[in-house]
Amino acid sequence: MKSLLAPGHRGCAGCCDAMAAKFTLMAAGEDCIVVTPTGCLEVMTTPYPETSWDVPWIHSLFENASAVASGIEAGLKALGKQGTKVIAMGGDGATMDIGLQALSGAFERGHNITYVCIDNEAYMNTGVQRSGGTPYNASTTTSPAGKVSFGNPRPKKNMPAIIVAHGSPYVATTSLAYPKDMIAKVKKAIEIEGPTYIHCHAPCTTGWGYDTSKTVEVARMAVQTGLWPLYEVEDGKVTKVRKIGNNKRPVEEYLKMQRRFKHLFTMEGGADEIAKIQAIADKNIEEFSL
Amino acid sequence: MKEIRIHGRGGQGSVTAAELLAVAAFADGKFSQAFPAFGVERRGAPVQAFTRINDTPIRLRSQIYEPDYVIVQDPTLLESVDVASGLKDDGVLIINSDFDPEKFKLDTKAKIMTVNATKIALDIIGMPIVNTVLLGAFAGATGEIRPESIMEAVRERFPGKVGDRNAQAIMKAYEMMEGQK
Amino acid sequence: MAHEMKMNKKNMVVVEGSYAVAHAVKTCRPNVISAYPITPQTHIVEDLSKFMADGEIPNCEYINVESEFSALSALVGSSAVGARSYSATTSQGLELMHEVLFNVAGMRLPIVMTVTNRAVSAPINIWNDQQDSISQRDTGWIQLYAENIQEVSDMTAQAFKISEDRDIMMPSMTCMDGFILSHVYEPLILLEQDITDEFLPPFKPERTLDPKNPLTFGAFADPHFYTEFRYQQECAMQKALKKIESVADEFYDMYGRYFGGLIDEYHTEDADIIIMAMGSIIGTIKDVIDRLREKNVKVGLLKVRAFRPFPAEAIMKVIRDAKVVVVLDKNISLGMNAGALFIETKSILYNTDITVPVIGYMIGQGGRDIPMSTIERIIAEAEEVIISGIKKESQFTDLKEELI
Amino acid sequence: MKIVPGAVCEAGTSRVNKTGGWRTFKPVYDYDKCIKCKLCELLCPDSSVLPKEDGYFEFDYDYCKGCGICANECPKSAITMVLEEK
Repeated sequence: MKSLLAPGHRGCAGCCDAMAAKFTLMAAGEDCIVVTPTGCLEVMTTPYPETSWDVPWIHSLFENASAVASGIEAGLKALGKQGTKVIAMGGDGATMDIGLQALSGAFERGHNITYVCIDNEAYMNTGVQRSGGTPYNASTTTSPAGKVSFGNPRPKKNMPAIIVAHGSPYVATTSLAYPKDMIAKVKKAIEIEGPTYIHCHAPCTTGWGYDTSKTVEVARMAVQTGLWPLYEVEDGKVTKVRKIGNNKRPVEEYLKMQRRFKHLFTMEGGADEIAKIQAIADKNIEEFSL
Repeated sequence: MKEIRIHGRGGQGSVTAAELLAVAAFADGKFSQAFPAFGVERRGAPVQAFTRINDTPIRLRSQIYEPDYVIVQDPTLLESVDVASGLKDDGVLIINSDFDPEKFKLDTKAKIMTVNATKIALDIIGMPIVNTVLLGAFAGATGEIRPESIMEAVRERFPGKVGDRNAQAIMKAYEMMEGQK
Repeated sequence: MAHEMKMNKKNMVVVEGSYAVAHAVKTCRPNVISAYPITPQTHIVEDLSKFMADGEIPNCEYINVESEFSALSALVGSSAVGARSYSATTSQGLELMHEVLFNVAGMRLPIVMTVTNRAVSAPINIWNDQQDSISQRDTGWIQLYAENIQEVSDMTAQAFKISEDRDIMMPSMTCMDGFILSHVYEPLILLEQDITDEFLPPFKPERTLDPKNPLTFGAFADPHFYTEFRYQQECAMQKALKKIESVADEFYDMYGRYFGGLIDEYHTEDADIIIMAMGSIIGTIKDVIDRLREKNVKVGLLKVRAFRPFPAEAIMKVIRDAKVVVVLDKNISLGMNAGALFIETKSILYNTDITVPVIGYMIGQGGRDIPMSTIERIIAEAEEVIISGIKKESQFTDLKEELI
Repeated sequence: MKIVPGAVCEAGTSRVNKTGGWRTFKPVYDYDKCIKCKLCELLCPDSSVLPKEDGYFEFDYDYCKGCGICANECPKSAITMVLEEK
């Protein structure tokens, strides 16, 4: 499988967006059109007159990628052009926050598109501000830990469940730590007729605060703690789960790898907060029988 | 130019009546224009619609302030609406009512005429739809338009039996008003 | 400019303005229509939906979106793959599209959109004025304003032709006054399919999103490039000035109908007083002029058909020898106490040898009716200006002082 | 060059931008340890691990930013990061 994301892009060393985009394109192949909303991925890959995309690609605005994808799909259909896959790829902010309405509309209308959310759990392009994807107690620049705050006071929005509720035929979670799993799921999503959704957990070296070499390691730890369950939902039913089994790790190990959770290990009451995060992981493990 | 104002209640088809009048007038070889005084009124609220008829193309876009003719689809409107407002002295005001015109004391020098359009509609159409019936009455009372053109416009809009019955009712109202002239 | 209309009454039908537009859109053979319902645009999209339901628009997809924002966004995608794309909106819907309007123009996508002009909230108001489209004047859309339903119907085909010209590639708004034109029934000749097929060839853009030639659309331009992209847009707008004229002429040659190019004139040759306005008020003004000409008042009308690009030269040529120019605006630039057409007209005259006094009236806000008497009063005030100069440069019309 | 209206550009043109200069550490292979599992090639965010004809890999130092993911993830520790001599 050829990488259709050219080198020379301006992503940070160890960039999650580049990895997620590369995996997606590996699954999609050349006969696709990609839409990307505003975000790191768009900025780092397309500083005029250069582009890292070896497939047709369009950027429009922050909140409308799903609508643009809808129009591309409709346009291709009207012009009788068959076979070309339409893929939208957006960050957590563009997907879960500002772009949610357009996404909901596109999924409700049933366009034959695949949406890939590259979830690095904050607005990284603008400097690590809190988004609806930011997890409980993560410190960001707009939800900083402080004397009276443990950081973001709310858990992550359950985006895959929202898409499942739209009646999508295929929803899957993926992780950068499991590229072959991700490529297989994207491929499956693209092949299935109708609006399909991939939610990729994508650690960001800059925003989360870990060494550039650890992107995959951190991603793997999220899965092994149960904080990021990997599963597939087909026609509303969970059909496949990646078991953790004996590899199960306490959330503490995941949290201590990252600067954004550092305060939990230094602040009074931090242990209680870590226990709450452990409870989130345990609930996932129970819910998906991980 | 002749200007017509139609008073009705939301849901009574005042706007449709104005449109059909414009279609019929055009079929008669005139130029025409129909438009609603569109508001946020819902069913039952007083509404107005307008039609202009002219020998040359109509360019004027203002509302109608001094109508030549007024059609009132529902006599209860008289309690809340000044239906005779601006009506020209030599104009005609047609009210859907089974009372005689003399019963209506309105502040106008125009001729008042009545027609029991509701009864005609019930008898012939089988439903109290008076908008098309009153167009027949208008044709009979004013001679501004041929009843055949109205019937044709109505048949075009409501094909089949509904249109036929409407046309019959239009003719009936036309004849009744012709007799009163 | 002298075009004698060859309109055959036999070919006319009495239909609603919205139907005329929907029919014109259908006749232009669009590939993607995407719209969100909003008063008073609804009849257009309902009629188009009916055409779709009856299979009357071949090779076309209609996207029932969840907002105006997505309506125009979807067309970004469809236009970029080479599909002829159309939308319609008004007022709040147009304002919601604001960000996408810039985007469409910047990406040089020749989308055509009908705007059924309506006032903007607050206070909420569904009736006609032109604040909505005027507020979008800097977004890079060509803006054409129609006088009657024949014109807006014909303008639809013209707009596609202007926008899709490879030298231009800028989107167009065809503006029609809400209710006054969108809901009026009057006779017109519906856009003819056979002539339109010849007048408006299929949309074949130079560049599309195509896996066979994988281009990147809408890259981000840093300060090193951004200025040049903006400059290119302005150049395209300037080219559109000529194109709007030539397309109107070509349309006249093929269809026999003409409502002006960038502008149109009515009794301006010898006029001391020239009224400038846009949209449906034009017809009322013409009737007033006929009345006053009988009384030997030398008054004429300059109809502004294209507001963007702004037809500076065409306007200057017409008003050069007038004694006073009166500009009527169905909008206001708050804080300037003036309407946009007035402001633009004044601005093009500075640094020239034209010294005609210009006065402005903000008129018809939020659907306030404009009777002939109002126009007559304004003309009487203009006559005063000729005699004793400008007393009030720009003002609201028919203000109800008792309410303030 | 002339700009293209709409900020349209030709595919893959970012290859002109050599990002190799970003490196502090550079990856170095120990071919004896490599089992040709391809994980390094797959994971590289900069598509800078290139397959060779013999099934092994080489680094494209023109673009490699030296993130170290390949070294960190190599199951056989066949890749080490060494300080770039500048």
